[in-house]
Amino acid sequence: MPLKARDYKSGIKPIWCPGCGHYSVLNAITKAMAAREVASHNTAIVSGIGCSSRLPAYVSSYGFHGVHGRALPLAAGLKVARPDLEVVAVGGDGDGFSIGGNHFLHACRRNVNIVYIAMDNEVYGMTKGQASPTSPESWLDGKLTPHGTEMRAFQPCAIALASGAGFIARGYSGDPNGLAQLIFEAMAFPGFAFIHVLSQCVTFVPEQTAWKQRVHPVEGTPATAAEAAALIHADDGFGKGILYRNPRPVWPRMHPQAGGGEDPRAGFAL
Amino acid sequence: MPLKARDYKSGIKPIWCPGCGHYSVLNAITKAMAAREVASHNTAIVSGIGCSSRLPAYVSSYGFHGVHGRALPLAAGLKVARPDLEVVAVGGDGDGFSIGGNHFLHACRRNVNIVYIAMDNEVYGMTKGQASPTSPESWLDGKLTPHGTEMRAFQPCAIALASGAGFIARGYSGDPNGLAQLIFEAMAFPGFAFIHVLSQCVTFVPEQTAWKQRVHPVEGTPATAAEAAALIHADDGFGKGILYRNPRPVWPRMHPQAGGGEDPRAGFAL
Amino acid sequence: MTTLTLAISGSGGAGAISTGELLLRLFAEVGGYGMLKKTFSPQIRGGESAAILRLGDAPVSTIPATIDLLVALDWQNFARFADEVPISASTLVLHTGTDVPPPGVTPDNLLTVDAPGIAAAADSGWLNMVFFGMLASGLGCTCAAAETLLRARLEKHDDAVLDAACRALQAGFAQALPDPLRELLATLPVPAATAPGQPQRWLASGNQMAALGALEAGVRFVAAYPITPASDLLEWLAHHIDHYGGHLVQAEDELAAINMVIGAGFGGVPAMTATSGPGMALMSEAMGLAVASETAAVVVDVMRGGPSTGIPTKSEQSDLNLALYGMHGDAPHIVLAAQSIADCHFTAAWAVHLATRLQTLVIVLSDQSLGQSIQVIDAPGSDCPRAAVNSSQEAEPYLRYRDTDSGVSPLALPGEPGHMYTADGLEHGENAIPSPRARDHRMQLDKRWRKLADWDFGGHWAELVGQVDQRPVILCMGSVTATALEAQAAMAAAGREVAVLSLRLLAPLPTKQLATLLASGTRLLVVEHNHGAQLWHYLRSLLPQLAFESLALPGPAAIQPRDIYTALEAANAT
Amino acid sequence: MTTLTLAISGSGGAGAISTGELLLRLFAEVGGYGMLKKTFSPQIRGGESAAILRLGDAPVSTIPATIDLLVALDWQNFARFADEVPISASTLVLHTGTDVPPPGVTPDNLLTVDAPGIAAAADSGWLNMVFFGMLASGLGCTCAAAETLLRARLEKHDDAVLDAACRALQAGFAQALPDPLRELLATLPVPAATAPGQPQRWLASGNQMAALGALEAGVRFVAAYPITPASDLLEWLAHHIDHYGGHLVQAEDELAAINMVIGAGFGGVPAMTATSGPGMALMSEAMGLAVASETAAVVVDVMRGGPSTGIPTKSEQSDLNLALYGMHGDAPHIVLAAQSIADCHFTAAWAVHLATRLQTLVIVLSDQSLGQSIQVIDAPGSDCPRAAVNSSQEAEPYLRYRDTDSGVSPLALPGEPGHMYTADGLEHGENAIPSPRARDHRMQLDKRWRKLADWDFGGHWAELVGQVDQRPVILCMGSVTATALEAQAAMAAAGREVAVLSLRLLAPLPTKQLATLLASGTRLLVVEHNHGAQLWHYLRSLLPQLAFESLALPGPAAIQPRDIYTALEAANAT
Ligand SMILES: Cc1ncc(C[n+]2csc(CCOP(=O)(O)OP(=O)(O)O)c2C)c(N)n1
Ligand SMILES: Cc1ncc(C[n+]2csc(CCOP(=O)(O)OP(=O)(O)O)c2C)c(N)n1
Ligand code: SF4
Ligand code: SF4
Ligand SMILES: [Mg+2]
Ligand SMILES: [Mg+2]
Repeated sequence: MPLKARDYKSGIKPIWCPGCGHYSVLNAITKAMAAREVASHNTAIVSGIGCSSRLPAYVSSYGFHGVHGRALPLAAGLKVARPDLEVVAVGGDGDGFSIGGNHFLHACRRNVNIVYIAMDNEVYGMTKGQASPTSPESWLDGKLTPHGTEMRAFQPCAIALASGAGFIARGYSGDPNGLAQLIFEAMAFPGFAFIHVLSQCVTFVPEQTAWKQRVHPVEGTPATAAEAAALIHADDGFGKGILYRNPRPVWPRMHPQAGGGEDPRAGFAL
Repeated sequence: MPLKARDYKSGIKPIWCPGCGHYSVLNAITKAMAAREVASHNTAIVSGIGCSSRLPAYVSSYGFHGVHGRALPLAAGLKVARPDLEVVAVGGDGDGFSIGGNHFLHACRRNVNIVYIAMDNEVYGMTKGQASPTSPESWLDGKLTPHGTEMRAFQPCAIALASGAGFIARGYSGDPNGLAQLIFEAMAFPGFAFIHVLSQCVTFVPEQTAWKQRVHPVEGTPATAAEAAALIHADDGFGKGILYRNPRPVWPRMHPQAGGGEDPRAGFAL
Repeated sequence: MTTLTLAISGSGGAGAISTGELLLRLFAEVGGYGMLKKTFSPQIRGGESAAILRLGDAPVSTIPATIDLLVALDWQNFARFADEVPISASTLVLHTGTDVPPPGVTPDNLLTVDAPGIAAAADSGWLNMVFFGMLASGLGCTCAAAETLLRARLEKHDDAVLDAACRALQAGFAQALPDPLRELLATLPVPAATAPGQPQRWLASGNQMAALGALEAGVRFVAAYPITPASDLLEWLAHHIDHYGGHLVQAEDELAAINMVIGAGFGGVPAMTATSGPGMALMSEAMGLAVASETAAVVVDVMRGGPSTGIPTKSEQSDLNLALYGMHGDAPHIVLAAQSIADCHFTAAWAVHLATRLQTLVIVLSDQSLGQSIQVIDAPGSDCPRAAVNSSQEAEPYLRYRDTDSGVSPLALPGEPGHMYTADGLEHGENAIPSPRARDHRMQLDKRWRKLADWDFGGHWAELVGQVDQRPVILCMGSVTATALEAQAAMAAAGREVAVLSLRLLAPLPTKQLATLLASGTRLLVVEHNHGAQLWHYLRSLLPQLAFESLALPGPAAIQPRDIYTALEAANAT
Repeated sequence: MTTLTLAISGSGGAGAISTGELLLRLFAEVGGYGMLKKTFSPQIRGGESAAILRLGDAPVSTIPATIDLLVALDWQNFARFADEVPISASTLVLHTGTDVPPPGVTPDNLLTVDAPGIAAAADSGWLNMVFFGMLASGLGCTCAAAETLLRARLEKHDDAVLDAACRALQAGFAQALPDPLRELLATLPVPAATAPGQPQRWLASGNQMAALGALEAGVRFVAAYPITPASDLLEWLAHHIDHYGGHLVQAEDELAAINMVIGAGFGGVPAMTATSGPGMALMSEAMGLAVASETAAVVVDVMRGGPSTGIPTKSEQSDLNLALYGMHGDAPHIVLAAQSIADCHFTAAWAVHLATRLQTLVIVLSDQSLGQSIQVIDAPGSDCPRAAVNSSQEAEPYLRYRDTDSGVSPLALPGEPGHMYTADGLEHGENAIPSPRARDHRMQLDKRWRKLADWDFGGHWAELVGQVDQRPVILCMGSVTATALEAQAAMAAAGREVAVLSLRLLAPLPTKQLATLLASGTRLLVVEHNHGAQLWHYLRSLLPQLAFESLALPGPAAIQPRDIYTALEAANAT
């Protein structure tokens, strides 16, 4: 009997605030797992630190709640070592684009076959309301930026594209079914698949409930970088859907035969 | 009497290999300093670690040879604290785009008024020939990547653009005069100015001497992100010139009046 | 001294913490003393929380393990606090009666106060304010004063909300108090107005005091990445640094933060960052750069439970090892520990002074308990230590890393003509040019060591309370100090004299002074809030001739005075 | 044992290093012993370099400070080596006569060999090969054997180049040797062919042996970021890991590298990284994650001069503090030190075994001298320790962090049905669910401590050479071990017996065994290659009852046997 989405929940009660967007992401993940009929025990969900990064424990699967900003390398190490597992990295905008920004760049380039779900609420929820890289320049409520960030907001999808990601999508916590579909496709995609999820923080940025009115589907699924660039550039940051899909060879490319080549001991002998 | 370029050399003999591209970058920097008639002692050149990062000591100015990958934050801290100084960060492709990649992203966004010269030889020179993020995917001589990097090369200018840099240029060590002109313009630019310099490593990638044949000037100086994106996307990575120039307000935007606001002590009194 | 310890607990949104904060401020404004500790569930919102307050007629600096009064706004998830808000047979417990204590919580003295009814009668939903009013009246404060505070606190809300809250407060204040509550509150004398000429009294947290101390000492550049429990220190700075003409940068990560600080320090601008264990671990490499390049940098570590992410919201003193030893290579630097909430001001200021004066890294250890508890303290003098950036007046040739007698080399600042040099983390000669030669390495290692080892740190290296001679000595640091002093007082009351030595200067450790001072102590008990006895091991490594004993207890529970005197009563504890 | 120490020096491109390597290999192939140390200027290319070799008729493991023979291919910038290639009155110096020794270098025995002329006569420019030929003949090797080696080394070059090099070699070989040279070389007996049944002899560096040991123990995943002097360890791995079916990832930085290793370890695949001080400093935060989440991870630190960027190409043992203490929170883990080039194999393998068996972080300390010197060694047995990833066979309920007697909890691997859990660096209960409760914290802290403290590490914790009883003991680790053994031999020759104890297991320190073993020693001299006496302080912190003395000397100059016996001859050294 196929498992239902709820069978993929661990039963541990999330620490999230009532109304937090992250609940919907959790639902979408379990829906996608059910739809793909993955075996829980062959799945590992890896995260950093943040409200969003608490997610792994709430899924019935293996999980790793690592340190802040390092979900992607931990996930890549796991996947390269254990290609038999389905590996999904999750986390927040602070985790992924601030402290973890370098790993994001290089994960896109390296193209290990994992899914990365960034739950973007444009704020540091866990540490109670500082600006994140995606906070709007004009947001005045960031606790360390009383004059606003005075910085251009980070563009996750544009950066993913410029860094070489082959699968780029945007989802919205207000649309868990649509998001589940994106996650399903990302899991099916061979290579690094990035999903940028607008996931509201009701506590520190309550105005994000207005996102409902702003999100809109994007037309088509660009399969060339130029088309994707045009789409991402023209979009207002609220376009949902697959923004780019263009598989490249995954890393590691070769799985060399164990025992191949000369015996390493031979090289030392006198 | 105005100083000559050679007056901006410190007299310390570089440790670089004969023929290394970094010599030309050094020359171009001193030429630009002479042309801008900057006072040496009001200039600080900041770097990380690598062959390229040895440069500060060779210029007659203040300098800081910091740790690997952290030239940009060190330079930004210095500039924000001491806005009266001309601050230039220099370093290599490994330093700037591998270990330092996160700072590059955020320096572009933050837009502190410094110049960043990345001397890209597509290799780790100092540690004797490992692949760098900009090494071509097919390069087989990287010491840790015997099968090639099997990864898409990092695109410094595309990333700078996607991250919000307002000044993006490309120079070539084989054209020190052209490079000096770019550095001159970067110094004059208000905000973060990025110069990607193709600077050959004759020792570990001798085939880079063929760059001479490949570099070519780019047409025009895009002043919108869309034009710049088109130019950078269409270019083969060897186009020299200013790829984008579009000033935004620099950080920090306000220089609040000292003594303004309420006395912080007052808030504690019972 | 008479004190009263009360806890106010409730589920998320019930307003337990703000009730506690209002009460402490009210009591303090009329001349009372007290402190308050907050405790939260891991939930960001909607989780239960509790304010634990101790009020007194004289300065109060610890929260005891047992409480006199518990006000349970509700009982939802109360069980999760069982460790931190233990109810004893003598605890008076007030609740609303709308729900019942969870299994296992069986108060002997349980009183029902119909706060919902009283609030409803006042056309208000603010049942926490009913309790605030009752407590305010029982403590002998005026309703007007309570209302003023409440209005100030709710100023961002609209008038309807504000008025409803005040009505509940007034209704509570007007209640006749149940006898046990009235009697209990009456044990605490109504504070006398502060005598003129006394130092001004403040209500502040250690994090705020560290921030203020750093600014008053001259810090004009801060770069940091948020982390619990240092974020509120940074938040305070972010809102006040403008006043001093400085800048705070929210960096992309801790690696950027510390390198920005080093950049500013190189520019001659006193600079600092604040973080907690995980962030300081990330700074390890660049902290070594500050040491090797001889650049002033201050790092405040507000310690939390470790290792790894550990217990972010709770206190522990387990980063000492990292602070003392956490760099590669031989990297002598300064480590200070703040001794109290008020002392966070002095110690932060001293750190700024020493970092600039000695051109090196200074780590200041604070902890969540010092950092986030608020307390009524005497206002720190503004005559604190100051930054001492001395630009060089050297004769030619200028040698940035000159091997001077003191070990402190002449520092030129960018902008000075004729003294240009390149600061370097590569080993270098006196002239700042990189050098792999043995003699240069040795010279610079010796110099960097000597400038700290030979420095006269004056009398600030520790605070001694009591006499060592032929008495046991309690050695400690940070938030354990207050507990140790309380243990000392309790033992004195029982006729046993002990001395308390709280170390402010941990590295370089003043071994000579310590050896002299401690020689005549009968026992040397090192008390610290961690599992590995880090301070004890450290003291042994430098003073193996002294027979230190160890009492090391990990967080999150606070060490209690009785832990200390029990250890001292036991035969040799180690 | 008869040995001969020679240095071959020259400017960049002169081929000093390759001449030295060829000579060592040639001498080793006929049954001789020896080791070779390379020294470079900071230039990447075009800088001067020197190979310092010691050849012997029995195993050789140190390079003495004074050299018997210097072959100066040229004198350009020779002065920069003055510290490392000191010429004494008894040193025979060969040069070409085309240039003269720099001021201050005044060899008493200077011989001119017209190598350029000899090469030119053979229609070749390879003057270094002229010297190679002369030395080969003087050492009693055959010209054919030398030529075979040379051809193998130059295999990537085209035939014309190869032939020219061989002609120079032959011409040199054919030369009549000047008397002093002939006599000097003749002091070294022609090695006897290795007896059958003897262990096979290898020529290898410590970095290679650590890499091989790790692979043979089961490492199948490596992630790392290049850094001197660990890069060549990684390079060897990159070229050989395919054979074992593993993968090496060149990570974007050290933060990525260590987290990748933790990911692989979580997956049950033995994993490691290698780095040097600055890189390990960056790993500090995530190393704590390995400890807290109880994930196997091996970090090899090939130490170089510190602090900060320090002296990247030279040896020092100054990362010990960072290795022992460099994490926030109480984070017990294992620290091992390799004792010799050959022992890098065993120690790396043991590290893999312990990390997997005890589910924790193991740091292996090596140093530039062990790592990059090459030496003739006995081939390590392939019966080294192996990874021990035991997947759990637990009864229900499966508790990942179960509080077992041993402290080792049952580990499930992803892929096992029914045992799913989320590994966590947040403090957690036995069931892996995050918990800020005091009792869970205490239980997990105790458990993580106990699993190391109670583990039986067997006899590998140290190597003792000699008898402790009523004799002085030299305590040391890493590359100092060989020097200590040489000091021991020298003292024995002078009739003074001392013991040498080289520590392989530094943390947890086997204090009981040490206390027992050392109780009867007359003096305990801790010899280490750093400035701060880090090992000495560490031993004192855990064994304050023992009167350790300290001999701590920083790099880059190697500690010499005479430093040690001078210290032991002095009255109490500390
Ligand atoms: C090294 C380190 N630095 C800082 C922190 C503190 N910290 C925890 S979560 C967090 C940010 C979380 O923001 P985000 O990733 O956007 O997740 P959210 O809570 O918004 O879902 C920070 C700064 C930490 N745990 N570790
Ligand atoms: C934390 C740290 N990791 C690694 C190194 C080793 N390292 C020194 S320079 C370098 C790379 C240099 O490459 P690049 O920046 O491209 O400069 P280039 O030498 O090519 O000019 C590396 C990996 C280091 N010094 N510090
Ligand atoms: S603080 Fe924001 S992100 Fe965190 S749980 Fe609450 S709503 Fe969600
Ligand atoms: S190794 Fe390459 S980058 Fe370094 S100095 Fe030589 S040529 Fe220049
Ligand atoms: Mg967020
Ligand atoms: Mg490079």
